[in-house]
Amino acid sequence: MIDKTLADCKQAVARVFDGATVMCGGFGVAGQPGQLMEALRQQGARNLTVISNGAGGGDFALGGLFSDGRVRKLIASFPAPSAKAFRERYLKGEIELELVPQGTLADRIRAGGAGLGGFYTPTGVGTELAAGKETRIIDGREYLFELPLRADFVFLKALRGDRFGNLNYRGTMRNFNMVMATAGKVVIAEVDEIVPAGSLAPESIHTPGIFVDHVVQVARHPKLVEKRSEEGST
Amino acid sequence: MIDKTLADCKQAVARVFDGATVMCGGFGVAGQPGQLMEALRQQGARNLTVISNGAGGGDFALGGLFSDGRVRKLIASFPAPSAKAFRERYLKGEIELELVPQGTLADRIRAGGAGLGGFYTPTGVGTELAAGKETRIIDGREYLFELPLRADFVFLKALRGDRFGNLNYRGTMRNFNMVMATAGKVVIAEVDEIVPAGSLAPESIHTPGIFVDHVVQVARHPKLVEKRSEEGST
Amino acid sequence: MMLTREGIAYRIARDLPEGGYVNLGVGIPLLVANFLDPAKEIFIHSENGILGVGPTPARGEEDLDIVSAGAGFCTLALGASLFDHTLSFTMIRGGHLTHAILGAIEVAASGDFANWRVPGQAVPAVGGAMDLAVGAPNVYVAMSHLTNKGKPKIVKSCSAPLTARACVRRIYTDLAIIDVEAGGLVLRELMPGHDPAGIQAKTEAELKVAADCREIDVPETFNGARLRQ
Amino acid sequence: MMLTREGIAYRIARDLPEGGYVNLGVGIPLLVANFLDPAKEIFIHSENGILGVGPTPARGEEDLDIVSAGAGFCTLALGASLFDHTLSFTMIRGGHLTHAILGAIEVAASGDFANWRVPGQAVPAVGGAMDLAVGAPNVYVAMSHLTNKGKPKIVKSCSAPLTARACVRRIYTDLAIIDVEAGGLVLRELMPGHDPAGIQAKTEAELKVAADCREIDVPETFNGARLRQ
Repeated sequence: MIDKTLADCKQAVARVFDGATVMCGGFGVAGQPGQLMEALRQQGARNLTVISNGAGGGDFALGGLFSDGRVRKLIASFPAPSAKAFRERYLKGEIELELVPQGTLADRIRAGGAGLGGFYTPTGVGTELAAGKETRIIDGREYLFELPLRADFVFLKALRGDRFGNLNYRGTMRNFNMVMATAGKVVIAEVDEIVPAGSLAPESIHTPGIFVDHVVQVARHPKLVEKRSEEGST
Repeated sequence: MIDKTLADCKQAVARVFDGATVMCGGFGVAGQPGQLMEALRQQGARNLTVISNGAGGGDFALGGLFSDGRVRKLIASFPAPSAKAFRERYLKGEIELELVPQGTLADRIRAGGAGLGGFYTPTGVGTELAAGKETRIIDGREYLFELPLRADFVFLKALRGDRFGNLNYRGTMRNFNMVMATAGKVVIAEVDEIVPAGSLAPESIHTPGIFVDHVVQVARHPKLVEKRSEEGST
Repeated sequence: MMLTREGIAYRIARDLPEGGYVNLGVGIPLLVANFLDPAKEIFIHSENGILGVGPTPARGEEDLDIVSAGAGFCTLALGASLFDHTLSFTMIRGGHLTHAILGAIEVAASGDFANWRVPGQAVPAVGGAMDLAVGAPNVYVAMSHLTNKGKPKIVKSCSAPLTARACVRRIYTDLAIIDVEAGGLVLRELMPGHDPAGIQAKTEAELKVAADCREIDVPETFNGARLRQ
Repeated sequence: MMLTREGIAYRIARDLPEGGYVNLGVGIPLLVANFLDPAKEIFIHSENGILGVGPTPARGEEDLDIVSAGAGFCTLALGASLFDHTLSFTMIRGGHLTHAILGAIEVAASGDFANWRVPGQAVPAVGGAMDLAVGAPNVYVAMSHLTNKGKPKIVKSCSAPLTARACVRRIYTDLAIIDVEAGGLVLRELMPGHDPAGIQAKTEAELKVAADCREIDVPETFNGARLRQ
């Protein structure tokens, strides 16, 4: 019997190694795998490369990875003013930042997950984010060449999951979670509820289990819920 | 008030012009906009370029466009042995065929809909379908460069639609319909049922109305249903 | 007389058509949502996966799983749909939105504009701005006509880091409405009490004056918000 | 003694692991579904948008909206999910399937293989074959050892149009199971009544014989299907 459920977040993050590349889903307060990221902070792996839309907040979960000095490089579109821990380290020159336009970030991850070698996007042409990038005129329009992104570990948040790894999201939780699910060697989802096999309708499964290695059920952390209201969206 | 519903298929296909590029969703018997394609056959536009996974069957709907000699070029992945009308014309040298691997076809349409200039895929490298295509080594692997596909008119089949153009599919109807919806200048959907605004749950809308120009409610044609069982899948 | 930030937003809202699919950037653009004509059905797009953003929920009514890109918690409007980032940016970059309303630091006569990085900003953050700028067929900029220091923001050539080249179609400021056309900038409307020469004096790039150039018509207040001062 | 088509399918089914995600091509591969061990949970993928294809429905029980890529109407298995073509080929090309079982016209010692176009075929049709071949980490070929005319299908170099280069991992024929390794082809199993020299005589490419080469162990019948003859 297939059973991708794990007992807790500690077990889920145990294999993350020093120097690993880690993706973290979520946008604003929705779809953040906060418990997994907090467990990763406690786990202690160092020298991480983090791929995420934003950069978290203070010293908890994703933000905590920065405050604890565990991140070598961040690949992100919007490290918001509220990302205090990241900004502090970045301003000290302790973290490399690769800034990627949001749509390019999503499609680079998609290319990684879909086995594509790269793509041409019109986004960023003529800007400082085009520095060092190959350009190409296609059908009269200028494009930048962008490479795929993949990760050793991907952390997701969904509403419901089952033992096959099938995931269902609610509201705006899908955001980067769905595409990141396709681009990891080890993909781990935090869900509000693990439901019995067969209880997710085939039409309502947003992330099929083929992409997911582990599912952990965790109650939403009171601190995370509180943080959510404080931080607003990124 | 936004109202994208049309009275009938005849009205929906009225604007198709000679020389137009037309996409047709569907895979096997599921998600085929058979009534729209039959209306297009009756409408009479000539010299069409058709983009579709398969090539239909006999003298009805998509197949009927071939039997009536209305197609100049087919871009497809699988013109099956059951696509009798197409095959007859093709063997007489009356139709150009651009054969595209199925995943490449889906992603070329996606690139067209997503504003990308092209992409690199490993599919087809070293085969006769790579003839004339640019190749590139990326991270040690060889890829083919593929260009986007777009259409003047896109014909879809969904289960339900609303006056905003939102669409919901059932079973395996999504296939090429979802991605083709993004890649047309004029996008027209045939649905079993037009439902009141607000009755499709936001989570269950697979094709948001932004992509759809017109929605037509048509009962499933008895002939089409019968054909479905005969033809099997393509 | 000048438009307030709400006044600029109100005036933009008047120009949005029924059936529009509109993304609203942070700042003045977000305020546009407050002034939409309820008789016109317009879909507000949020890049994190909503087409059909509804009003901000009352305090205590927030749904923790439903947020918009710029404004925190939100609700869903009639006919709204939910999706992921890849489909959201297919909408944006694929040219499917009708309008992107964006703030700006500078706009040039060519339609180049800068809005993502204040020169000297220590920590850059770009978000979806560059995708919106290249993707939307109608990029409207909403901003004050002058900087806090009184310098023109409509310039011959941008000095701040560009967001995108040649993409702005129309500029709404507290003083004027200016179209970006192939032949250059065209002054369409201006605030009562100003004349074209006065607007030109506050604008570095050269302005042509539309033959039918007229005054911006905005009431003093709307639903309690002050629109001009 | 030789395996029947059902016998080849049965033997492949024995090798598929619990938790596998498997795409079955037309021909012998489709038959594999009939011989899966019900005690092992395996997801069958269909490129038109199903993960978790179930058994063929009884006549009269067909759902017109639920078809698989190769076999017409189908049902959905426990835990099945539905999606569109782009996500389906993300699974395929992105390396997410564990196995693709494909028919073949020819396989070369390099792992090159040809399965989509019989030389001289008038109307070509490729479908998802090339994507499956480059994407799946374990491409298994299922075919007869010889052509109808008695010529070897395992060759030094393919003469039929290629599906993909260097992708086949294992070949299942009616006579033998052969691994494609970096150093060349390795004979792993062969049918009772044959010896390695006899298999080599029917194989154009050179075979190494595995140290633990053994007989293919398949019952005579299974659920009424004849597996060997």
